[in-house]
Amino acid sequence: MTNNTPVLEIQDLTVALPKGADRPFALEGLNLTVNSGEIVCLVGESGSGKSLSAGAVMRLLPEPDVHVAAGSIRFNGQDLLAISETEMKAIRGNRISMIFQEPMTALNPQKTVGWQIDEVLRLHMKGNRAARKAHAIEMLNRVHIPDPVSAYNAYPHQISGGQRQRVMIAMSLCLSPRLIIADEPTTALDVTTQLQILKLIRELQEQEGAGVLFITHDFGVVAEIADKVVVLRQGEMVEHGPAAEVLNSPQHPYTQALIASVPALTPPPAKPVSTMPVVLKGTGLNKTFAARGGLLSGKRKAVTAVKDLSFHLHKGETLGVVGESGSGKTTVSRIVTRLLEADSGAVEVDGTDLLACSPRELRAMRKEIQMVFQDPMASLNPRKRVVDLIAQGPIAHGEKPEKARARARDLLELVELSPSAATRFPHEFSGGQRQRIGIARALAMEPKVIVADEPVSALDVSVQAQVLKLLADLRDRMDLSLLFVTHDLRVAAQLCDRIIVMQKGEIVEQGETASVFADPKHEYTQNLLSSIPGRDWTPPTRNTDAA
Amino acid sequence: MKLRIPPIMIYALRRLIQAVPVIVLIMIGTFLLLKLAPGDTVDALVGDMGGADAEFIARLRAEYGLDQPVWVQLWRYMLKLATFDFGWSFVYEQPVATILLDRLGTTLLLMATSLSFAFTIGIALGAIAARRVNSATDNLISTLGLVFYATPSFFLSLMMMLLFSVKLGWLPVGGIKTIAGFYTGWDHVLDVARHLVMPTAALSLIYLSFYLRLMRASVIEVADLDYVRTARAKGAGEWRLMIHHIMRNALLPVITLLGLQFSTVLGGSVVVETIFTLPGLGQLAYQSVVQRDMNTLMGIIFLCSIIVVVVNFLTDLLYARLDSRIELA
Amino acid sequence: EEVKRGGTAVVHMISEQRILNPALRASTGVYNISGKIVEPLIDKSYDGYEPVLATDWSSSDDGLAITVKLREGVNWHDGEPFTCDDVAFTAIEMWKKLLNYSSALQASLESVDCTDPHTAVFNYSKPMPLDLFVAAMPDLGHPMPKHLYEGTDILKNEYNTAPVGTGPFKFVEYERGQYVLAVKNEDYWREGYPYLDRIVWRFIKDKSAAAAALEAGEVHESGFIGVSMADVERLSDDDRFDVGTDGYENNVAHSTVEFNHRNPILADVKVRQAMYHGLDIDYAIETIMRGFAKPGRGPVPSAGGANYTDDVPTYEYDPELAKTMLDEAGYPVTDSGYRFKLRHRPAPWGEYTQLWAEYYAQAMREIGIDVEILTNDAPGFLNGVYRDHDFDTANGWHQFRSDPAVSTMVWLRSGQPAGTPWSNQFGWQSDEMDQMIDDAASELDPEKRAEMYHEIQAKAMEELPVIFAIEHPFISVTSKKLKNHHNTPRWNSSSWYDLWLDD
Amino acid sequence: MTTLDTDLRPPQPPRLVVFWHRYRRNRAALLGLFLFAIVVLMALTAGLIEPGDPLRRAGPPLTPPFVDMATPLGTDQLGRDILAGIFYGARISLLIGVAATLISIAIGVVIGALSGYFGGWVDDLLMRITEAFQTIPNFVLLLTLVAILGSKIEWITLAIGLVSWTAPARMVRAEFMSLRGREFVDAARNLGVTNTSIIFKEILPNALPPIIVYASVIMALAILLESALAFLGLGDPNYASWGNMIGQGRAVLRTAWYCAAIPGIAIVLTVLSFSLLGEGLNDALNPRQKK
Ligand SMILES: Nc1ncnc2c1ncn2[C@@H]1O[C@H](COP(=O)(O)OP(=O)(O)OP(=O)(O)O)[C@@H](O)[C@H]1O
Ligand SMILES: Nc1ncnc2c1ncn2[C@@H]1O[C@H](COP(=O)(O)OP(=O)(O)OP(=O)(O)O)[C@@H](O)[C@H]1O
Ligand SMILES: [Mg+2]
Ligand SMILES: [Mg+2]
Repeated sequence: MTNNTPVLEIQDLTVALPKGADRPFALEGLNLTVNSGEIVCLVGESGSGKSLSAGAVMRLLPEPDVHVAAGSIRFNGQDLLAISETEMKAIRGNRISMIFQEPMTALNPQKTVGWQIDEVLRLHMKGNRAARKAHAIEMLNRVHIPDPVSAYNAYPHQISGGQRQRVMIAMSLCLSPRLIIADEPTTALDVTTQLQILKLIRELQEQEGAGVLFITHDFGVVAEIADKVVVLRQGEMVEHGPAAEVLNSPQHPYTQALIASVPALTPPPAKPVSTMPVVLKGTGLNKTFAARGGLLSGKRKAVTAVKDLSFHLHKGETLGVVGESGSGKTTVSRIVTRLLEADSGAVEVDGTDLLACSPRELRAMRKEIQMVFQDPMASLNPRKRVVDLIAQGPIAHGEKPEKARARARDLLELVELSPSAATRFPHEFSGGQRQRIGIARALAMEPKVIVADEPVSALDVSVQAQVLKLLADLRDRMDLSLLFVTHDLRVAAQLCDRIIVMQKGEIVEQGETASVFADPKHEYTQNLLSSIPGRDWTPPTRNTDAA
Repeated sequence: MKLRIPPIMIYALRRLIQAVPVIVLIMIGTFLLLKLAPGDTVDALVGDMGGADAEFIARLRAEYGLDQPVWVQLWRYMLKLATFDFGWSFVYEQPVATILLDRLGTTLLLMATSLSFAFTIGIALGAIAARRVNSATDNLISTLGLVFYATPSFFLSLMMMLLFSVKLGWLPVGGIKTIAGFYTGWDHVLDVARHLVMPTAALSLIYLSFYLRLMRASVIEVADLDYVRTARAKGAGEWRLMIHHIMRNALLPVITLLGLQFSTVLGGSVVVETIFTLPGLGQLAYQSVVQRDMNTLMGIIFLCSIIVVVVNFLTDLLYARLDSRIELA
Repeated sequence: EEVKRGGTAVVHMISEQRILNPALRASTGVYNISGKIVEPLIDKSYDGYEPVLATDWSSSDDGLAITVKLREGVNWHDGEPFTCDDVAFTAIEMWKKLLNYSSALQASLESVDCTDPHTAVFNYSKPMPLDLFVAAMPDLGHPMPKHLYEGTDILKNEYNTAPVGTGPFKFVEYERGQYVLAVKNEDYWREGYPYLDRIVWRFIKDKSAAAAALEAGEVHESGFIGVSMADVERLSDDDRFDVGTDGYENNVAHSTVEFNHRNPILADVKVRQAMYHGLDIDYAIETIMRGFAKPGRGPVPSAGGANYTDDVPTYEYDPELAKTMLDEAGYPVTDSGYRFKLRHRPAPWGEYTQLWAEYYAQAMREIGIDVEILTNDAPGFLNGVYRDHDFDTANGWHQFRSDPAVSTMVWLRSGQPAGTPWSNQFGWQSDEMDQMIDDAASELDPEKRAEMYHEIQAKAMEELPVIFAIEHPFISVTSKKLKNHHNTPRWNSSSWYDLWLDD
Repeated sequence: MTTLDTDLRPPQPPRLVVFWHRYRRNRAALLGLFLFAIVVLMALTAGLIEPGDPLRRAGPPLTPPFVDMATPLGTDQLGRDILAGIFYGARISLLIGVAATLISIAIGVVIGALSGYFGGWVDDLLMRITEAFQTIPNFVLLLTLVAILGSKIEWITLAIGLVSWTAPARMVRAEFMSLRGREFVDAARNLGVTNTSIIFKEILPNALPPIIVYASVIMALAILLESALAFLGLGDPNYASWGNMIGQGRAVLRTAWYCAAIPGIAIVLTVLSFSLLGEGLNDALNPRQKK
């Protein structure tokens, strides 16, 4: 399927950043070729310059702050950096098209789906209205949107996230472009949807024979879709080559480290903890978010987020809660910590029902069950110093401030941060370090149970691996019990002894991780497992001592 | 069992019901507040008359029911208000409803012209400035906006009057129409329009600068959003981006402000109406405070609340019309 | 010059009187409009009293009955004839019962008999000096049509805001806050009058706007100091305008300083005199009144005719003397830098009242008296001074209406209940003064009466219950297009039957 | 891997320095700061440069500017020195501006915080009250309050504060509504921190930047409101305020323009400085938004 006419040739591309940025060049000497009918994956950690390379090709960099300083970009042999803006406008959307990451925000909320697809056609095609509409509906059909005619008239907020991304794809493909640039098109989607979209892109690209520059940070996705891989690190290209080669025998140490950080899908053997006492027990939990016809918020149907849910957690055990977006995972974790009031049910921590506590008792009980949050930046008050953040809990529970602060410094060491970090503010740390602070804060209360809601999903893989390892270490050393919420089955496989699979607020399957993974009973679980990108690829194992 | 009431009616009804407690709160509050003020309307009347003897004053007070306890007065007033009876103005010797109706037209006209002028010019200038951020045009527009904002309206009014009426003789000094001009038809419209030019300008410039600044910020913000980038990647030109993608979204916060500002404009018109002798509600409100003309002031506040409720309702409709994400009901 | 007929005269009004019935509201603001529509029995001219609706008047020897002959052949604007019934009705129902100032004047009026349709006899229980009666008539003697008022609630009668009279102009419409319009009365009893077709009174509150309107030619006359003093001065140099104090001889006013004698410091006459010495009246007249005023000489102004005298004690500007007097009175300068502190309430009657208050505060500080000014709106001011007596000093102005008995004596006479504005609410009481005032009011012999007022004036200047600091007439700015203007001593309140416009 | 983790980023410059760097980028904001500094300086040095009472007679009335060196900017109708009035007026304007702003922000913060944080009926009640205040034209309310309280400067300031708290209240409420759902608030709740601490120690500091920016708007409006009051003759005559000066100067506008124009320009420049300052603060405190 690859014929060797290059569609896009990038040579020695250097993109300059404004003064005062963390580095002078976002990209330095990027070389890359996309042939027609070929999918080239651009991988790299956050901030490595992936999006800017896409922007440079489209000539949509936020100039003059960020601009191309050197190099050339050729599209079908034509130098894109030399042509006029008018010519470039004619190429954009027509010959080169782009798919963005966030389907929520990439579509104009005030225009119908049809209007927005039609806009591309209107801009680049001379056809009458009826012909254009027919074409648009045909495209919606091709991206497998159910009922394309009604979707044509729908506003973006009236269709689901996956469908929106399909609309984006339809929009970018409707003029059969030679080059498609997809900037993390599936990152915001559920695994099952992600797989469908990836398949769709592959399928259409094969039909059209276009070249695709696919940007991602997920090696699973790379394994799923790539023909060629280019690895970026801090704006430098460290490795490139055919996908199979780079994935299975990476040459550069950075690539090796990255790939090694990808969690394997093979769960560890379960620990025999079932004899230990139960520390956390939920029975018959229910939560329905009432329909709210807010004044201007529009109609909202009542959502049953959690339905008759019961579970238990033994001392020293890690219980994973997995499921797709909206399945109620977060709601469970918030009910369990009573950040959200359940409609009914009981949550017993060491035998005391947390949900029945009076506000005063509750404050005392909070010591026992602590939480680690998803977004390490958002969960740390940006205006507090690290010591104060960590010492805050104990102080609120009556500990003497000096003592609490001294202990906070110890805890920093425990989570492998230098105590000199104590007087800094959260924004002075990297994402992984922030999450360690969050963990230290939870540990400062010496809780019996820690509830972690997607604690690593906002982190780059390498950092993710470190944080997971730390969590596992601490759990084992301090005999903690962990309720671990995640949508990432790879992560769940790494860490959890048992897992609960949720769908629409209900448990559809639960059991020891290994057995669920090996032999999923419920159709939904099967579906989830088979949607994991790159599930057939096992990252090559390697000694990680170098890192 | 399905009643076929259009959802917009239900929405309107609900808004109305929600407004009732607010309005009652306002009315009671204003009443009591005014009762706290030293002196009453009889004092003001006598002051205006140039004095009177004690008996005369006592008789007036009894006549106007001002010798009753405050709670009785309040209760009587609220009872009457419930039947939309605004009572009698002792200062104007007319039913309050008549006075208000007389004045309402002028005020609505002034507000409508000022706000629409401020709004259209404000958003146009704001959009232009935002599209040329930090250019000379932007600097000029922004500076202009700031100066409009910083110039007290009375100062501006006096200066304009000096220039356009006294020096150049282009525009009439004040009033709403040429008295004893007896114009009809288009001549009348033109006459009123000429009288409104300066008051409108004086009243609207500060709001113009509000809209300008908000629109500028809003456009800059929206222009950065993902879907604008999407449109750009589709090959859309700047003009198209502005019209189809940026404007409509950028307008939303400005519309919200428009609804919120209505009552402020009425307040601002006190000074402008006083200077230009426009027989509007703003000036009337000021006079009513100074003369302790309780019924009239209460009537104005009530009317004003109704106007604000209606305007907010309309801006909500407009908002909903512009923002497809919102469904009323 | 040949008289031109027709045209519309536009008059500026700074304040708006909603009631246009001069038999209910005695106020120049009312006469200014109603004077053209409703006529009094007697008016004042530079030659003395002039018959209008009355043709002749006389008093019985005991002063208990006054007979007034009425003009025949006069019709109300609605066509009904004007008769004695109208006078009798108005006198009893309005002048005696409802009209401010008049109700005190006519307190002893028993009845009005109509001996024939054009003769009215006013019967009093106490002697009424004919002079006083006549002097009061221009302001307090407007008959109203009985047939429109009888049997109605007079205070709420619709004709109160749409007056029907016998004057040269007929009321047409009243747009509140904007203007009042009147047109020529074709059926006027003075043959061949009026000259004008229309009169429009425009209400313009803002003085600068009013000045602009005058200059733009939109307004022909602004009376009662309707523009700021600076503009008065400026326009007096503009040859498009006549600026002057003619036509206000009947209505001068005093800028005052009023004391609260309940304050023991101010109860000391020495302190009050010292304060008077601390006021540079000439400077104030020059800066605040732009020279259009003269120093006050007590409760009767120089416009008061025979009742006025300048043979009274005066207080020259002498701050050093003032300081010495204060020291002597036992109020030396303390550590605070001041002798004592006064809370001063200025009347909110506009520019020069305000400036006068600020000048007063400035001047008092010079002699070591700290003055804090408390600004209020009108009801707040009236309440603070005249009801609650919550002040140390106050200032304002009070109008003199041709005769001391119906105007300035209320400043000195005690016994008015609290809450009566422009009366002696200063806590100053002198039985002697009260007696002098009462005697003068009922004295029938004009010469003796004048004598008595001279004594009152001298006593008031000596004891200074109130400082009548500046006597200022009102000022009009009139376009030279208006002819025959300001030709009577109460011109703005008069009927303007002979006014014409040279357009 | 532990080595990597303790490898902290180099310490960043203190917040104030960062703030100042961001602020400095906006030239107009620098101008605003400069003007503001001048006003503050005038207010502080009023007693030094222009000793004595600004209400005192300093020379012949209505001396034009630059004629008599004893009164460089001329004198007004009562012979008061305009320069002294401008200096002392800066004090009053700043005082009114700052105090009224503090009052309105304080009310706004309490109402907005309670309403945004607790939601539900508390929010309903407080918002109804806010709406009521918002519905009454604020200038009319101000006039009413001044009619009740009298024109003392303290009362005027209080009244201005009382009529301008609704906008900050709504703003604080919106901030609180968005912040109360943030994870760090949940984190604090999860630690057992009390509601009061959460409101004032966790959320409020984070909600402050837009409020600080808005404070400059209120400050400017407060000065304009005071001048409008003075224009209507309801200012406090015991102090030389710019509004009073314009209010009286306008009577002589045609003959002695400087009496009204000089304080008028002072107001324009001061209000301008506040808004420029506000924009600079906005750029510096909300770096998300481009200039
Ligand atoms: N407008 C800008 N101004 C200054 N710096 C910028 C700008 N846009 C991007 N950068 C910097 O350029 C670098 C590369 O950014 P880029 O968006 O290409 O990263 P990325 O690889 O797409 O990361 P992610 O996976 O987070 O999307 C980052 O360090 C970023 O901070
Ligand atoms: N405050 C709320 N009001 C109304 N509905 C809510 C609210 N919070 C959550 N929901 C709804 O409840 C359902 C479950 O939400 P929840 O956040 O628990 O899902 P999740 O499994 O954590 O999803 P994700 O993986 O996207 O985080 C969703 O349909 C969501 O829309
Ligand atoms: Mg990116
Ligand atoms: Mg979640």
